[in-house]
Amino acid sequence: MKTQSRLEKVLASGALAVTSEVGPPRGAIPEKVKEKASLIKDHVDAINVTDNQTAMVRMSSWAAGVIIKQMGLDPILQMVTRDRNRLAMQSDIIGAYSMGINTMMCLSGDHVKFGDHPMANGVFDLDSIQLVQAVRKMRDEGKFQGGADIKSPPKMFIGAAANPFADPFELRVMRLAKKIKAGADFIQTQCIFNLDKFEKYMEMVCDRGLDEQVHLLAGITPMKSAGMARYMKNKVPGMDVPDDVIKRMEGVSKEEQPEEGIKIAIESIERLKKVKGVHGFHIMAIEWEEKVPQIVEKAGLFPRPVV
Amino acid sequence: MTLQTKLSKGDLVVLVEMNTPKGVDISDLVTNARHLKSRIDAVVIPDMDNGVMHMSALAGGAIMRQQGMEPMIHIYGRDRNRMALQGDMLAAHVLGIHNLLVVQGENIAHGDHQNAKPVDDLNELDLLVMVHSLLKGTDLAGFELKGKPEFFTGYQVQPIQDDDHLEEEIKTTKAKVDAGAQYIMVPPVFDIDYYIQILNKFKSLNVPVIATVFMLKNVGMARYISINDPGSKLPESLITRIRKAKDRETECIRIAGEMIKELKSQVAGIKISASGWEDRLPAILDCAGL
Amino acid sequence: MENFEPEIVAFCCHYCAYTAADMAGSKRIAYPPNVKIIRVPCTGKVDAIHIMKAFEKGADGVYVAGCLEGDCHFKNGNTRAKYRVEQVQKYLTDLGWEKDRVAMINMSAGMGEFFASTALEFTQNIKQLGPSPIKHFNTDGHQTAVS
Amino acid sequence: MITAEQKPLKEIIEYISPYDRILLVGCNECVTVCAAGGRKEVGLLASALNLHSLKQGRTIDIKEITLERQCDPEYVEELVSEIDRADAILSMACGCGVQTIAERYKEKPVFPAVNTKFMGASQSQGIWVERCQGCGDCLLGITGGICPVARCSKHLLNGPCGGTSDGKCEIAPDVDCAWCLIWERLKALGMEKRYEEIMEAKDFRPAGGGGPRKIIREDLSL
Amino acid sequence: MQKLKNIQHDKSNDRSVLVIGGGVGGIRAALDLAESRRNVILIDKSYSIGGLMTQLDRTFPTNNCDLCTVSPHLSENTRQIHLDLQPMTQLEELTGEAGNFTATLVTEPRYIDINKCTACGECHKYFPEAVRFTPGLDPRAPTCMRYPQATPYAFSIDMEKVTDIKALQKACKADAIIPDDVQKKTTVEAASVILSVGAKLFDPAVLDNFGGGLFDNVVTGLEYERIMSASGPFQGDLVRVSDKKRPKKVAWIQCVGSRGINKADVPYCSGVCCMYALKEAIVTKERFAESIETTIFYMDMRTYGKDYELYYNRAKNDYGIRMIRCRPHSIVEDYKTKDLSITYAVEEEALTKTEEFDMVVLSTGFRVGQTSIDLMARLGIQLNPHNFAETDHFNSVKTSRPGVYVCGVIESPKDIPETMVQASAAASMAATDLPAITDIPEIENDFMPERDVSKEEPRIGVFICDCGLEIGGVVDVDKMVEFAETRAHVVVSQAVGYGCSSDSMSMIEASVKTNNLNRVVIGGCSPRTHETKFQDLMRRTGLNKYLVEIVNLRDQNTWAHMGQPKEALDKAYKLLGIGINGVRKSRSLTDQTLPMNQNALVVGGGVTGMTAALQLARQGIKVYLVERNPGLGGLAKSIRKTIEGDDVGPFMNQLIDDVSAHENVQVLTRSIIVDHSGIPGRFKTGIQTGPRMNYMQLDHGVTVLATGALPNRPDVYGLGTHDNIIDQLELDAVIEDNPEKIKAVNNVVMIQCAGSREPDNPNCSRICCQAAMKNALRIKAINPDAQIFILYRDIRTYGFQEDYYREARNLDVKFIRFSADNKPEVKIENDRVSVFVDDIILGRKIQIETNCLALSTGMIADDENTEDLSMMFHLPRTQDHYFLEDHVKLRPVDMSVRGIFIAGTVHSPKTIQESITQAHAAAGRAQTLLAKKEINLGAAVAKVDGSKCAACLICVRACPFSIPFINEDGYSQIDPAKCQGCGVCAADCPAKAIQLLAYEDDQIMAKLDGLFGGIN
Repeated sequence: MKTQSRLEKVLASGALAVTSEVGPPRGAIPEKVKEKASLIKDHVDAINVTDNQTAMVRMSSWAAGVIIKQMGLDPILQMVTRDRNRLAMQSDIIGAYSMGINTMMCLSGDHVKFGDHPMANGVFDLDSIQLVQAVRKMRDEGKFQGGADIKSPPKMFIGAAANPFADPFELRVMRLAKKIKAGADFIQTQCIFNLDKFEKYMEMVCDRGLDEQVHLLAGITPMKSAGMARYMKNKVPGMDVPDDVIKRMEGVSKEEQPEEGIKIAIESIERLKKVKGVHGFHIMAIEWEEKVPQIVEKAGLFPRPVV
Repeated sequence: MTLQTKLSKGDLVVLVEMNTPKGVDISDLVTNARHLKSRIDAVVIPDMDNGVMHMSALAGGAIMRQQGMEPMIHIYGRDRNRMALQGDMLAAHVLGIHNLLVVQGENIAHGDHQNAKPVDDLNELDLLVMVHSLLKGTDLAGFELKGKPEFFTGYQVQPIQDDDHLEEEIKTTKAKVDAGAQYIMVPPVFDIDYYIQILNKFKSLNVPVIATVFMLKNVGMARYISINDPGSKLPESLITRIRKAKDRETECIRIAGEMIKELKSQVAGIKISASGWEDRLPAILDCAGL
Repeated sequence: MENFEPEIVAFCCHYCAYTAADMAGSKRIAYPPNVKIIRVPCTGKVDAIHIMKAFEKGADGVYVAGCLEGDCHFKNGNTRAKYRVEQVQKYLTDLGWEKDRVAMINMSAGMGEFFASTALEFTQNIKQLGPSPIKHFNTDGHQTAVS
Repeated sequence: MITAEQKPLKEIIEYISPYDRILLVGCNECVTVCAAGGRKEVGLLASALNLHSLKQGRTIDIKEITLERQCDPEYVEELVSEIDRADAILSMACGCGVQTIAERYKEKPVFPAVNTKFMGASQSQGIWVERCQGCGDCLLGITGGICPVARCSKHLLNGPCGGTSDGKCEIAPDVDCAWCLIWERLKALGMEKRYEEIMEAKDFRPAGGGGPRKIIREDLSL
Repeated sequence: MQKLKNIQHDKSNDRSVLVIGGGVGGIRAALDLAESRRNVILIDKSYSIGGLMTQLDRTFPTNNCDLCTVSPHLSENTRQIHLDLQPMTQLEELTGEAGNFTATLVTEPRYIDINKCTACGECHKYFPEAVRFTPGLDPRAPTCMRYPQATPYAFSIDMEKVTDIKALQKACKADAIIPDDVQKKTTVEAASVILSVGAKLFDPAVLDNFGGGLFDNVVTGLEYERIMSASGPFQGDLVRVSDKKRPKKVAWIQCVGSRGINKADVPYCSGVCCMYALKEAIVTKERFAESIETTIFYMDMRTYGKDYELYYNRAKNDYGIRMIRCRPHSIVEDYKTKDLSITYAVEEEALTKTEEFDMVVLSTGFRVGQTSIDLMARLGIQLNPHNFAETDHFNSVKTSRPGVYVCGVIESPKDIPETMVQASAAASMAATDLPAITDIPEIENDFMPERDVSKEEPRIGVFICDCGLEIGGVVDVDKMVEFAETRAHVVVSQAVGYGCSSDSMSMIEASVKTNNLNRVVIGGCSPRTHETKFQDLMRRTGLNKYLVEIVNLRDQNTWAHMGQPKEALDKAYKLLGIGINGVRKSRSLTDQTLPMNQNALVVGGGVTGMTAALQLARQGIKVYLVERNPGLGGLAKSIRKTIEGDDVGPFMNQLIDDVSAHENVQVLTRSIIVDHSGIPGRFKTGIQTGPRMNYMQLDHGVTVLATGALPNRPDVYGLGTHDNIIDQLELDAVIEDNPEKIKAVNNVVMIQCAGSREPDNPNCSRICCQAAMKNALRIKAINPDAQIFILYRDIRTYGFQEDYYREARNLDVKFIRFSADNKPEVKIENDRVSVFVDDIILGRKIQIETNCLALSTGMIADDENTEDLSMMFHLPRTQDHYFLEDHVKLRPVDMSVRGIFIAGTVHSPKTIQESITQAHAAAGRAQTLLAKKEINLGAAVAKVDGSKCAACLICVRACPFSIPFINEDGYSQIDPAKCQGCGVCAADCPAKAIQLLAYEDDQIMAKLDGLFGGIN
């Protein structure tokens, strides 16, 4: 075991891991964090706490993470390289670790253009791979980026993201390899709707033997409506929603669409369970956290193992 | 990657047709080719196309090779006997020209040297036999060659006049495939749906099918084709479309581009013929998203 | 304001608009004498500065008249002129002037009537807009450019 | 070249409104080439400013002059004969030119008439695109001749983010994803392996992180 | 003062063409030949050339005063090398044969040395009697010019009427009087002869019913022209002869002396009177007063020319000119008021009416005078029954004597454009008797060396024309002169009358020299028409031709603002200000030249295209003949017979054989034009040719467009729905191929104007009336019992076609008129075709059952094709899609783009013979260009100042012709020989490093300053 991370333990046990996420509120409302986290507390192994998601200002992820930690749950600290330079990021990491947070995700983050501060300067002092590398260096070598030793290095279980669907497709596996090489212990993927393509991707992942080197959690998002499906297809960069999925959503009445979306999510999990290299699921129920337990249960992932 | 390997892998190939000059000034040929270098797979060099005397395709192919591009040259039996043809084929190999397209030479009466004497020593089938023989290292007289040439040889289908003719043409083409044609090139049809039907029929011959997109240039030319070549099914709506366009030339480029877009998923390759307007080929490729 | 007679400069291309103006004359089609033509080989020659300077020197309105679109003797001089006119319109807007004091007009050599009717229309438009903002009325009713 | 774009007229007018005699200085280098501050633009701006002041019922005296290069003191020296007859200087050069003038003529206010934009290349007539951010440590040799620092919206050094679709950047459909371009280029060059190497965190000192940069060529300096 | 230059005949090309008659036709023919570097002797029996046209006031359809448009043609310096003008000269005898004639010429004494005469007019002050100036109206001086721009510009004396020679000699300050001047006889060698003596106008004095010659206020059409003319007896004021008062009611009576009703009449139609009556009526309203009532009494309105129907419609609808279809019986004059009353029958109401008019104009037509008949006898050429020159039915300029050609009205009645066409055709034919054009070497112009004025202070001369009343009648020329005087650097400012007349030109020339001027401003008409002329003047004075500025005071000022003289004067000041300021900044410039490509491209392989191609080929010119169909022949191939009875087939076959066999003609059938570029003299045209559309580029110097029109197939009167309903073309074939069928018909009905003179095809198709006559007469010949009904709106058998109309009437062909709003109806019942028509004369509807209904469908423009070509060649078209020539009167086969000519039915509908004539004309005009070895590109080219250039590439990218490049010195370079002079680069250059010469920025700024009263 590299860390004390519960997620690491679940994964090491060979069980399929389940994670989900909580978006911190846009205000000093700790209750909101607690409320969201308690909705899913029994059904997941760890909870991602997003970092100024969609480039909108929110409560800082490590603060929200601490609240969740204080609830006795296991937060995954997300950190984007957009908002902080390497000094700030390293200081936040040791700060979070000091508060008991031992699992994190390294991301580059959505571009400021999309958020509520388009006039802000994106920092991007490091990119996501360099951040993975930096966290690993802190943990394994006990060194800061500047080369100085860390007294009591943070032992973080390091996650990174992968989008199997963005262009160029052939680069996707190589990029995953790069993240693993940089030190990623687990990977959470972008929401998967095009299962065929994802399976092809996983084949390539396995061909390179990467499934042996990393734990990959497949991203699952239940869709509330056909409108949302279309939106994801057309407006969200790097998202691949096949037409038959949209057709399927459109094929049922408006009232039945949420149910259909959940059905699709469950079917996806069922199918992906069989895919080699998939070690768990990351369920992103955007503003729909209350449905996570239902999905987890119906997909046969409940109860969660105790480690 | 050579044309042959690309076709065998199932990748779409894009070819353009470029005529050699009537004269020795090759600057336009070279310039036009350079502008297309990275965007196409091969340049088709007709040999005295339509019976009009030009610099020989062999030289055109060699020039393309010098420019680092892959040439494909026309061969036919109208102007040369089996001696000249075999000699030229050996030369072609040595000059780096490995793609051949067997075509039917246009009637001399339609060309610019109407008093010339047609040779017609070999017909299209004979030509394929001849190529086959050379590939095996033997000439048509049965003598062994010192060193075997390598060719990738195709057959140019005749313009389709009507459905009956189509059936007949498929038969003759099949004979060519049996004789060794490794791909076939189908002449242009302007009604896309109808063209796709035709192309599909040729696909049954199990060799790569290359479609031809012929660039219209103005209403007069479209009208001429619609009247004189009913088999090319040029719809009246296309003429109206050009007439109504604010910039007719751009519209013609767009039409060619759109045809390519529609065809590219249906065939193994596309040959674009701009017939003298080779400087517009990059624009056509842009419109076609190639 | 009623007796305000605007001074209008028309940059006309030799091949179309200038010929159309001659044609209007030879057909004796009247149009306002306010329009004064400066001949250019092609409207593509008309620089934004020429238009700006015309205003600076006292023009109340300026238009550039070239061949019909797609019919330029020099391929696309008239479309370039159109963009330059738009550039000046932007300048004028930024300066708080009416952008309609400058216009691009297209006509063929044979359109004498059109030349006259546009000259009339443009003159009327400028009359509506009143004198150029740089002109000030003196007490005797004459306008002078302050320069 | 350094690219620039004329400032909104309103802003320029505000700058110069207190003055009657303006020296309007263009530059015959980059800003001419990017059509922001050459002789022609100088003429147009002068004309626009004249129109504005005439509308106000006053006249201003604008002297137009275009220097060979505004970022060289020797050329800037050419303004000496004009400087006394001006209340203010309006420069249409890039920030370097404006500062060179300001440094030389300390007694006169100098105002920029253009916004200096970026180091760019001309893509086609009338379109200029950013190509270099002067990071001081050129990576082009390993990125197939395409700069991720200047052309990736997130300056990513290790590959495209997850927002790429159809080879375009997530920020706008008309922006090419730099990493897609790099990848295509590396493939074409047979240098795919390059991509797999992790590019270490960049040292930002040569990029200006260490304060205003300077190049000293001792062999040339006097 | 203008001198008649002594001709230095080029030795290797010493055979000339003798042109007899100096009217517009003769002048056009002579100039075409001279421009093609052929030597020409132009003789005219009058003392100055110009003929009838110079007496006209304005000509339709532009209603221009055409004096000024003709006059630039008369005195272009460069042409004088080849043109020998001999006024007061007649042909006495012509011996020899084509290629080798000897002509004996007799020149009458002028009694004035034209090299000395300054045309000051002193002599006529002292001897104002005797010589008539204007026919019938204006007795004037013995030494008198017929119009202000007379050529040669000198007086002449009728010595018989001079009483005191000494006094006359004394009066002449120039010492130009030669009292003992005698008749001279000379012989000249000529390869061919062109006869262009025109015809006389009918003198209505012989008609007692119209009081011609007796009543003051009854005038002929020509007299009416003179009355309205600025150079006429009343200085351009329209007044009655009797009391000099403005008439309120004017009537025109058509066909006076023509179309054979009265005993003195000729049987043919004079062809032009309908149009000139319409024109006079319109001009009356336009120029004098809207309120003048104008009425035209006519039999058939024969507006059969190009766009003439539209002019007719305008006259009726826009000007409210009253049209009465009736031939008035007589005119009666009130002896006191001199008012006139006309009695006429109203057709529809079957009653007579009498109406009062202030003035009556008799539209008199042409007839051949005895002197012309004698001359033709001396020339040994045959006459037709009407005493006009008999010509070949397939070549209207070829007479019975080889080598002698005719043009203009002496061949048949015709208007100015047709005369111009025939003149060019005759010139082209005459040239075939000379060595091929390609064999003639070029002679250099030798102007004096140019003076360098770059270091001089500007010294500007301003010369302002009054142009008769055209300028001076609206604005005060003296005031303009005063205004110009006050401008800086203006040394001379003066009025010059007709600035383009030779005396004014000489005066300006002299002024430039005496005042040491270095810049000139001419205030006059449009630089488009007159710039070259004044540029030549500059060159003669030793100044660069770009140091003159033409201020357009007429076309763009007085013509447009005639109703606002005050404002027009103010505008004139400003325009002069622009001109003076502009010229001050003018610089000496050098023209760029390129070698001429001497190939021709002929588009269209019909009768017209083939004729043009062959004509050019025979002059040694390489011709590409491009035809879109598989074979040559065009529409004419489907016509069997002409109205004269000639077989078209054999003629066409011969033509096709000749064209195909000619070594200089490259026939390209199945060929479509797809692109076109270049400049006149160096065109490049791309074609797709052959069954497989092979692309080819042709290099050529000129283009002749002869793509023809289409036979109209309108969906009217059941055409195409029944076998017995056919068009005239089909009928023509039936008559020829199946006479049995014709023998079986009983009732034949022809409906005229089927699909013509309709809103969607507004013009007259011109050919249908004669086609109907032709076919009717042929049916009658086969089947004399056949009843033939021709349903018509107006019968338009112009010229000698009237003979066939008369013959048809004599053979009892029934003519039934209908109006546009009450057309015949065709009904098919039980497979039988019936036509219902309102007979206006009978006043009831009649039914005709027919087994042959022939529709006269005429022609329609090939819209799709002319549209395509107009886009590629940048050519204008008419509303009904025919090509629009450069000048509808004077340049009928030239297009606005130099080097492009049109001929045949692509111009407008016409017969085979007319198409052939136009083909010859186009070939002739093309030769004027091809004869030059060099193309002048002018001086307006872009020039780069390398020291300012930032090498930004903007010009390289902006140039529409890709001419600029960055040279090895690192700045943009523009090849002046390739630059087209549009100025796009100059306007786009961000460093202001490029200037377009002749349109430099400082010149444009100076012009703006001039407009706004500033000095620069």
